[in-house]
Amino acid sequence: MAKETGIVRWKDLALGCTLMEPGTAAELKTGDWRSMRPVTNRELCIKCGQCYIFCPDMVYSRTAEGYYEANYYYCKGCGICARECPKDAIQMVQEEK
Amino acid sequence: MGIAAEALKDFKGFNLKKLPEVEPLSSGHRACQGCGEILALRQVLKALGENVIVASATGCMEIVTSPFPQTAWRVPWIHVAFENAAAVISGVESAYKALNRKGKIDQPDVVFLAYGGDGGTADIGLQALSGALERGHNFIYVCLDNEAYMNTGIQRSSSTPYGAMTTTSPPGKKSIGQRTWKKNVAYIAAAHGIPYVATASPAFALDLMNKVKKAAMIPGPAYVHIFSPCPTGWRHETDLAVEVARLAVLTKIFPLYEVIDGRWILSRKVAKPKPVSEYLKVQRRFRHLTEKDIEDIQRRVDEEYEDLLRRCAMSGGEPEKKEGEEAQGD
Amino acid sequence: MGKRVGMEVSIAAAEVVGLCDVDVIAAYPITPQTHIVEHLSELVADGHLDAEFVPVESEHSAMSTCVGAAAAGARTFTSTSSQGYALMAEICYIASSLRLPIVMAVANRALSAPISIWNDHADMMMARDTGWIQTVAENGQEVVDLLLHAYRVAEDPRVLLPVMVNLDGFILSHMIEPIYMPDKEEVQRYLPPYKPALRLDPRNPMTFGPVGMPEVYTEAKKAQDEAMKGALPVIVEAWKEFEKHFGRAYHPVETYKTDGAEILLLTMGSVSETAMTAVDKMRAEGKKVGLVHLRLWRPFPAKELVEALQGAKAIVVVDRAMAFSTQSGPVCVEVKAALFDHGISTYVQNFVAGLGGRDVTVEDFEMMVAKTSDGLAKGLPMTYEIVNVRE
Amino acid sequence: MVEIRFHGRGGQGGVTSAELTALAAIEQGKFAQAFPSFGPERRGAPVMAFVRVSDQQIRTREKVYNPNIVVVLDPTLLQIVNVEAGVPQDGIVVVNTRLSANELRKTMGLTRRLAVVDASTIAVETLRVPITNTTMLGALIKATGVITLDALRGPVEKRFGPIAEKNLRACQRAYEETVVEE
Repeated sequence: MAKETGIVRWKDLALGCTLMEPGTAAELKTGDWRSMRPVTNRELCIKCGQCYIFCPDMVYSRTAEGYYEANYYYCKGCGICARECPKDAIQMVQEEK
Repeated sequence: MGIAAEALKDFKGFNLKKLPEVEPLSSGHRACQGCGEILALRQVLKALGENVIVASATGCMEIVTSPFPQTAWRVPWIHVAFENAAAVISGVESAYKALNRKGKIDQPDVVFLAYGGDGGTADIGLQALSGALERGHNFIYVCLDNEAYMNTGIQRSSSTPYGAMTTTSPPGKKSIGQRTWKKNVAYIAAAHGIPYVATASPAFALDLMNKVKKAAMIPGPAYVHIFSPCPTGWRHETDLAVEVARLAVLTKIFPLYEVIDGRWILSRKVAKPKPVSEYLKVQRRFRHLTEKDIEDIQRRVDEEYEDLLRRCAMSGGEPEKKEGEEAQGD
Repeated sequence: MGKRVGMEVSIAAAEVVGLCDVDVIAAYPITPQTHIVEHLSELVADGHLDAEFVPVESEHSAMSTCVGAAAAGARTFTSTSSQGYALMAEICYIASSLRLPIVMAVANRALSAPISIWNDHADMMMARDTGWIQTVAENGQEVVDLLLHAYRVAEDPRVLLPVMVNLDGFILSHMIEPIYMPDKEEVQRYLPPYKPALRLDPRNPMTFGPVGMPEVYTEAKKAQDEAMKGALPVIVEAWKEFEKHFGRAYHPVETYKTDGAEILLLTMGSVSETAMTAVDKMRAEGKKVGLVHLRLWRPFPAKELVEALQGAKAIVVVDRAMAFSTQSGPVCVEVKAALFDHGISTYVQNFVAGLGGRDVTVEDFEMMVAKTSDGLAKGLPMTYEIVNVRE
Repeated sequence: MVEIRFHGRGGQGGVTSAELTALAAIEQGKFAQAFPSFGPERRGAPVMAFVRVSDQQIRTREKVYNPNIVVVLDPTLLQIVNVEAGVPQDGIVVVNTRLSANELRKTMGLTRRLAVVDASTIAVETLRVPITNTTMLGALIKATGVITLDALRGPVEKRFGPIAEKNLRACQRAYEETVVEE
């Protein structure tokens, strides 16, 4: 099966077009949608996790030191994390093209 | 003690510092930048974990999570049609009940979740929802209310608020925009006498997650109505979904409460409410409203809030928290 | 051992569904289907059948509930008629597309307006292109047999499609007649336990019903079409097995006194029995008339039908529903297409009869045959007309 | 093949009479059909129910147009329904009536052969209710022999449970008291 495109032969379809493998959307790079990127200043970060719980794209994960790190493969650049950060530790900066 | 209260005896809420890491919904989904609806759905699923089966109504959340050949779902999920998520989950739940009882499977603890947008819940799916609530299936129904048919291009629904501009409630010389007041589906759900009804907002994430967890613990039907900002349809900036959701609560436009065994309980009393104009002005769907229109909306919001307070007072439900006590994220 | 009993056909239908050990029944009442689901609810209430009886608030939800239950791995059943079918039709397309082996009995009834609770085949014709297998019963025994057969076919791993068993409303559903009811052991010997191919299970999460972009929708429909075509030999095989177990034979296309027949009647459903009586009478009068009757409506057994029809000088196709076409009723369209595909240009007369509970009598069949015989002799154009309509 | 038409009023059990007749015939190893006049049932309204009995498999789904036997459960129906409609000259009409066959023939202008029984009185005395459906089956059996009293026992027991015996007694008594014209 051509994973990205969905161009398949009818014989290769699972019964009823069911998708047998969970969470395969993780292959999709939604970071392409972004024109602004969030950048965290760890000096200001209080590790409160607001960026984590308010992210619609599950971009942030907790590091060993307790900071939250953005995965730019998925980040669409909506800016909610920056807006919600109580310490203004996250800035939205222009993507370099 | 009612069945809900009984089931919640040992309830323990989530802690922001130690949230479950599980993400039943994967990154890579196709929701718009800054989508408040998928944020709400993510929080719902985090609260429920992975031993869940999900039935989806047609709508944004269905389209953005399942275009063949990828799926954002890490839990079993089924989409059938627009108006029938509650009926589909009735079938799934009944099947598990029968198969467990007959010894054909041994999976007694699966949680059953159906969700739909406001169109799939308040309009076309209301009958199926009412049927499933009335029949008493053990399931959670979540309405992700973004106040219009966003998936088809922002048409009005019965959940669209008064005055809002949509593509089928355009303001004009002879129209204010949406001419009707928002249908209150949580009240309708509560009128079924089901053990648990709640409203929730993704801006108050812990409150939302706790309510969904309670809904899962309670045997029988539970209904959770979640306010889900849509930057695309509401015409606000993409970073504002959480802020708009918060403002809706703090202006009393979308009060947070629970109905547990018929007892109405405010989740937080909005002691010093912000004026509705603060909520309206950040959304261009309300841009055309006059001062007079905004006054009308303020009056209606105040009346509805009073009505809610009366319901709480009459059933002896006390607010759990007062405004100002809450931490960010809660 | 099963036994011969006198029983209302609806009750017998419910009994055999109970013997099939269904897990979930979802149903909404509509005349003339009601006795089937009433009796199922009794079987559950009395503890004779261990199943969830879900008394849904509409037929739309009945089918939706069956879809959810079947996707969760349950053996399911529902039943409806007419307007109820129309309401659930949306979900019927999805049930077959998701390849869920739901079984449904349809007590065939006319569609509104004007509202009619009486029998014709409008609901069944509406279901024509939904991707369901459709079998057609002519008497109570066949209702029982076809329901049992339906589960075996639907759940066959080579098929996995929903099956609709059609029985004429009132004429069969409310009839008391002798029926051989199998017992539980006999049913179990014929019908293996249901092992779902795919199911909604948190231990093995799958996504059912994803969005089909233009890149895949055509392939999805092709796969479904192939499944339907592939179902035909399995349907026949399951009937052969049925004959071995129960001694009653079924075929996609059946014939009665067709040897040497010059004019063939073509019918579907309970009127086929009246047609047999008419054929007996006409044969006794020396007329070379026979009967071909369809047992299987979908997948359409074109090849078998042509084999049964070829050699006749004229064919009298009896439709029990309107197509509001200018040339043929729905069955006749198929018949003409099948003949054309096989290079056969037999004289075909099409009569619509028995709409909304209007009786179809032996005399009616005699009239149709006489008219056809006359038209053939005089070289009149082939006609399409409604029988006994008052001008 | 014998065809029977029952006339009653909705709620009087005419459909049950038809069903029990068919069930008894099937019990005897015969072939039978029983069916109501299809449609919504309304209490009090005149209703009909039909039975076919045959030694061979019955292969017709037509309505019954020419019944050989007609059973009238309620004498008041004679004034509003032509119970002889479609009945061939050699047919028989079995009527619940206090009148004799002759009186009935005169007052109602009936022309077919008659069998009469005061089923209402028998029903009230035996069952304590004026429901004549099982009672009239005794009359049917006496007048036509289309089924046997023995064959009726099983279906009646299944249908009526604890009150089956009373119904069978009413049936037996009607069988004895029915007067059949030669």
